[in-house]
Amino acid sequence: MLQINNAEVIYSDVILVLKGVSAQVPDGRIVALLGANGAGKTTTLKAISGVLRTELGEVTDGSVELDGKPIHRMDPEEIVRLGIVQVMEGRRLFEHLTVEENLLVGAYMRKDAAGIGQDLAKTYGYFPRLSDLRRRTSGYLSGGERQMLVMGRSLMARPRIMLLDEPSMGLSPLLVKEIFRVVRAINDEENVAILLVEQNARIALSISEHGYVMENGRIVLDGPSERLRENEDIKEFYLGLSDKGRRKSYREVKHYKRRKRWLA
Amino acid sequence: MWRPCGIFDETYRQDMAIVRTPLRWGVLTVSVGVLLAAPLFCSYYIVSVLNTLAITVIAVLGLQIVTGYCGQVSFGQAAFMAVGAYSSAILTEKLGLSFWIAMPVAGVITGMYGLLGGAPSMRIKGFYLAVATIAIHFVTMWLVQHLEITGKSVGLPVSPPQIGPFAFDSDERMFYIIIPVMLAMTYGARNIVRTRVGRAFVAVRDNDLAAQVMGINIYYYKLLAFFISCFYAGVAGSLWAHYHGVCHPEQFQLLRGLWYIGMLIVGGLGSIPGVFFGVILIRALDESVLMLSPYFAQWFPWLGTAPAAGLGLSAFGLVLALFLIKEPRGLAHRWEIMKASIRLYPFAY
Amino acid sequence: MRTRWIRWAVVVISAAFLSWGLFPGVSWAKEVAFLDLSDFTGPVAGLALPSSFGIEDYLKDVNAKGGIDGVKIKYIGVDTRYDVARALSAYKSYARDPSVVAMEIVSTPVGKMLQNLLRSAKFVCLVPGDGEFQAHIGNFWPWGPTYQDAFAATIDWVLADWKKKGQSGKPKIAVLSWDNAYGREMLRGGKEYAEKQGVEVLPSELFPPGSLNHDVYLTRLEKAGVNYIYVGGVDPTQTNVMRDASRLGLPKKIQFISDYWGPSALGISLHPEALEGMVVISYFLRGDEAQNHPLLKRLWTTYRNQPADKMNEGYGMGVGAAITLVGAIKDAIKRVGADKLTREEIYNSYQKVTGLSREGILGPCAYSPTSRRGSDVVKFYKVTGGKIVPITDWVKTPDAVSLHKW
Amino acid sequence: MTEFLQLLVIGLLEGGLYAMVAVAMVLVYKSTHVVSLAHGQFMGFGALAFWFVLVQLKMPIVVALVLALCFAAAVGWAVERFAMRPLIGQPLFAAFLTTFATFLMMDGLFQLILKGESASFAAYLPLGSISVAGKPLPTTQLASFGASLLLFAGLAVFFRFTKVGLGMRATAEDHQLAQSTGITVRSIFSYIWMLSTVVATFAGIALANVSDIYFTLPYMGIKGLIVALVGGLDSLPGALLAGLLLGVLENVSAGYLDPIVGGGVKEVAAYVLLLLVLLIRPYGLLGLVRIERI
Repeated sequence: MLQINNAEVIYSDVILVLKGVSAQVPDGRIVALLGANGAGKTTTLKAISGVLRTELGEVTDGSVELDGKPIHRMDPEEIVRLGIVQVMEGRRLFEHLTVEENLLVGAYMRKDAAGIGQDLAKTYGYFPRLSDLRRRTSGYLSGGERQMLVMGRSLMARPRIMLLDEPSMGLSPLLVKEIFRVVRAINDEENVAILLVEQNARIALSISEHGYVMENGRIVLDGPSERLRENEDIKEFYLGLSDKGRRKSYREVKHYKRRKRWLA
Repeated sequence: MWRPCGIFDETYRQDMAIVRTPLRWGVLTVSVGVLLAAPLFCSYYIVSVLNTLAITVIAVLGLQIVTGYCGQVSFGQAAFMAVGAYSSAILTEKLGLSFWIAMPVAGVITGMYGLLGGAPSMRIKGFYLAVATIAIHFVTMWLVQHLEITGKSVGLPVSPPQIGPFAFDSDERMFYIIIPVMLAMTYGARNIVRTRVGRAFVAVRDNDLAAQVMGINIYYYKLLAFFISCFYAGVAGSLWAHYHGVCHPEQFQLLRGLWYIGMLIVGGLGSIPGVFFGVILIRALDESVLMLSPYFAQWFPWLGTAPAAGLGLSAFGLVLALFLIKEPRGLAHRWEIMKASIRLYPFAY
Repeated sequence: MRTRWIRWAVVVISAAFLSWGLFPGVSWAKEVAFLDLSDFTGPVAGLALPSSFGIEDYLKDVNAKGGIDGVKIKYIGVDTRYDVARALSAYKSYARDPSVVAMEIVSTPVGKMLQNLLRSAKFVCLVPGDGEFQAHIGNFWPWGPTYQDAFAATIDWVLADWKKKGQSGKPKIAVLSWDNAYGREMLRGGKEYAEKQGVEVLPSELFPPGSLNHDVYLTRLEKAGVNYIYVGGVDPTQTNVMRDASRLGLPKKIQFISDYWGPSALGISLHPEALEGMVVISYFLRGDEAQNHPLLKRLWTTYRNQPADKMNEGYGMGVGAAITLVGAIKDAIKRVGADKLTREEIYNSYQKVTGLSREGILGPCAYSPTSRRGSDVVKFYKVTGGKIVPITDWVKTPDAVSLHKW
Repeated sequence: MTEFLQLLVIGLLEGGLYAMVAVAMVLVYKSTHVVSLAHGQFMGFGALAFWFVLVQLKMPIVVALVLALCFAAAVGWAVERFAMRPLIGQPLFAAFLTTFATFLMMDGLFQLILKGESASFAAYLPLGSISVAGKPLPTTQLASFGASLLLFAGLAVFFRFTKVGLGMRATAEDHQLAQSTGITVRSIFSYIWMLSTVVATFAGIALANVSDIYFTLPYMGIKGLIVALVGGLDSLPGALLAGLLLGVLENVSAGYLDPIVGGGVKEVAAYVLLLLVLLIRPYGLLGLVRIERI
């Protein structure tokens, strides 16, 4: 179980980004983390995976714990070894490596050659498209293929917990559906817990079991996904539906928001 | 530029002022005065060191404009100085012009030549450009060594500047040419970097793509930066030639160009005072190693005098490396922090 | 943490400056100094280091014996690193120190740059072999014969050798050397001399110092039908050229002759097979002659703590220069007394030490009011069986410098 | 025509040596994006260590090689640990200048050890010549050339087929991403520096085999830098190609142009080539053109 306890993150000693965030990801579950741009979702993921420290950020208060052991002072590579893998935003690939080499880099810290071979086959099973492209230089892949590749790469690390950052961004609805089908499958078959950061709240809440909503570096709302889906505010801001069930104009949203119903 | 809280510019005039407060005016006047009086109370050696420093400052100021402000790294400053030195020498010795005309003309000629040096910047940037300027250095120096007009590898003799019968033929006399030129050039550099042109340079440095999108003709500004930088190098070269009385190809070695970049980084990129810090620090380090080198023999008698003197090179490299590791952003950075902490004393923030 | 190192740096640097301030204050009465501005860590280190050792050791020896009539000579060695700016400030920091009475500069560009300054300073400055300083008589004193004179002496030797081999007509000679000021120096006057003797001088082949391969130049010269090649550069340049030449089989057809900075006994012992048969012109003793010379052997083994066969012959040249210096100081003391030793007196004495014997290491001194040559005799050596052996006695060099329009 | 062939072969042999120097620099640049000037000294010290064990201690050649390589790896480790690691995240030019400071530091020591003399291990490594098509080719250069080809092949295999090689290539592309996939970037940097000093030592020994150990040896580093740039700073095949090209160009141009312009073409040919290549192909002959998708 991954637990974030009241974590506070400061960049370059001056910019306070997370103002005490608490959340938990139980083993084998899918947890969604929602929020507007700049709410601190990605920073939360980086705080967990340790990448924060390469960007002059620091967890200054609170802790990130895996099974009760604090991990927020560890280097990213150690955290990966513990089984927490981040799929970074923007589908970053090793662009000049081939698809298969990208997958093998994902298994870099593993020592079992036989297991790596099996996992490679399994990954190609999840993403048959990648298997056709295995010798292709990955920089030339399309957006959907890149998304498959980054997910496949993190799968190769045989993770316990996968931190998935905006997998649907900029993809066609059909591809989004496909990606989330695989996410589900990974969760079911590999028993991998997934912390999902999404703008597409509808899909995120449909596959996750628990959800958190962030705003301004704080968690403002959380609960089981079914309950969140029914929440008026969620409908309002994330699903784009008004209380009467019709689409609202952006202007009204802003006006409504000024009342700051949620501010803790 | 960092300023203490609560200080704002209220008029356009204030915003544009180079020297901002009466206190600064005072400090500036006094220090320029003391500097100009230096030959009266300093030894011959110190005066000569100051001369060399000032010439170096001019060359490095040019480099600061092209590298620190416009972001185009050039290792070729030594070769550009050579172009300035040789053109000044040819103008005065072969065409009989006076030094006072030859110096600015040499600057312009070098500036034109610098456009050639800047040409590759159209296609390449970063380290590739830096090494292209190394290539330009070697091609230039090769030409200097193989052309008839530059006296081939033998070099050219140069006579000292004159006003009527009065010849500036000693260190103390040259001092009064070199230092005013340096002050004027510093003022010029300060002015350039705060105008429209200077802001365009910074835009090109920070994000050339964005600058282009905003309507800045980046290639024009890169070439302009090279022109200005080489103008500085040309003036420095001209002073150098007339100060030493001779032009010789081996005076302008690649290492010199590397040192100029070194001074810039040690001083701090993108800061005019940084140029002074860098030049003074590196020269002081070099001078002290040079002065101490005879004593290395006393400290390491088993090495023998000559090899021990060579040890100075290692000591120099070591100190430089330590400095860079501890302060990779240059002295100007440290200077800003120090100013802030003095202003805020005794509070930490 | 950040400020602590700055504090330390300030302490260390000020301590350094303080010590520099204190040391020069420690000076004894009746001590004069010899300033050596040399390139100890650059292109001509191979020449500067052994000669500096020679000067230093001879002066040490003189001081150990009580000095010259009680006057001791301090040796100051400064590494200029072949950088004119460093050399300039080094020179200027000593320029007005009256105890420094003579100096040497082992670096052509530095010498050329200080020319004007020194001309007015009435200061003796020893330099390697540039003929320019002989042509414009002033304060620069080449250690031995100029490069031009050595080349001219080689022309004489070549003509004799050509006749001895029973060849008719005139031989062809070419210069193969570094592409810099030094590499072209021997032909300024040397060429005129060769033409006067009817020897054809082919266009020089110039290569960058440190070249890995010289086949291009060697084959071109071979094709041009050259009979003698004069190889310039500081050891091991000649060795590297000869390695290529001997592989191409050239030494059988062409006689190679080295300039006087050519292979030392140490260099020859590294590549005896390549250098076999090369003729070396020299104005100081080489090979066994130098290593078994009683004075050199004693100095080397006493002050360098090394066996004699590790001696680079440049050492002997340095000792020769130091003997001349001591001779000049002796002369000055005799004329004006130990208290009035000034640069100008040393300068005057240098013009009067004509004929001074240098214990046979160099020929008799040739400095005079009209000559800046350290000596005017050279010896020819030949590499035979891994040793460098003399093939002539001291030979007088012709004056080639005056043939050139300077 | 035979003359051209001869120039070509000599150029290829010389170029193989240049390529080896460049490869060491490319290794470092590829992974750490630091352009190193210190590699010239790594060559010098590597060759010196080899010479010391072989000639002074009179050990067998294999022992000398192993000890020299261990020494090189130690030097590489130390430089990375004490000079480069503190500069991670700082401006790249500070790192570049630090390698220059390292060069100066080592240069002083190098000259101190040599004391103006040259050192050679001629007696131990192949000398003489082999006659090919009537032209005598130097065995020293042939041996060095062969060694550089072998080394190159070895590196290609290492990068293509080993796990550490893969990690190095991944690190070369994106440090942060590499770290987030579990690669210990710091130790990769360390390995890279060690590997590159080992390669530099090979190059130094090969060079010293041709022209002895002398103060000029470290300055071959500049040649290496040019070759690396002509080939593309991040391309190993580029380094090989550019090295050979440069070697041939230098000799051919010296062969045909020297008589026309009066000598000295060999020293400037490299720079003219560099300028031309940079203007036509800004990232070098085989350098990676950054893949930029819109």
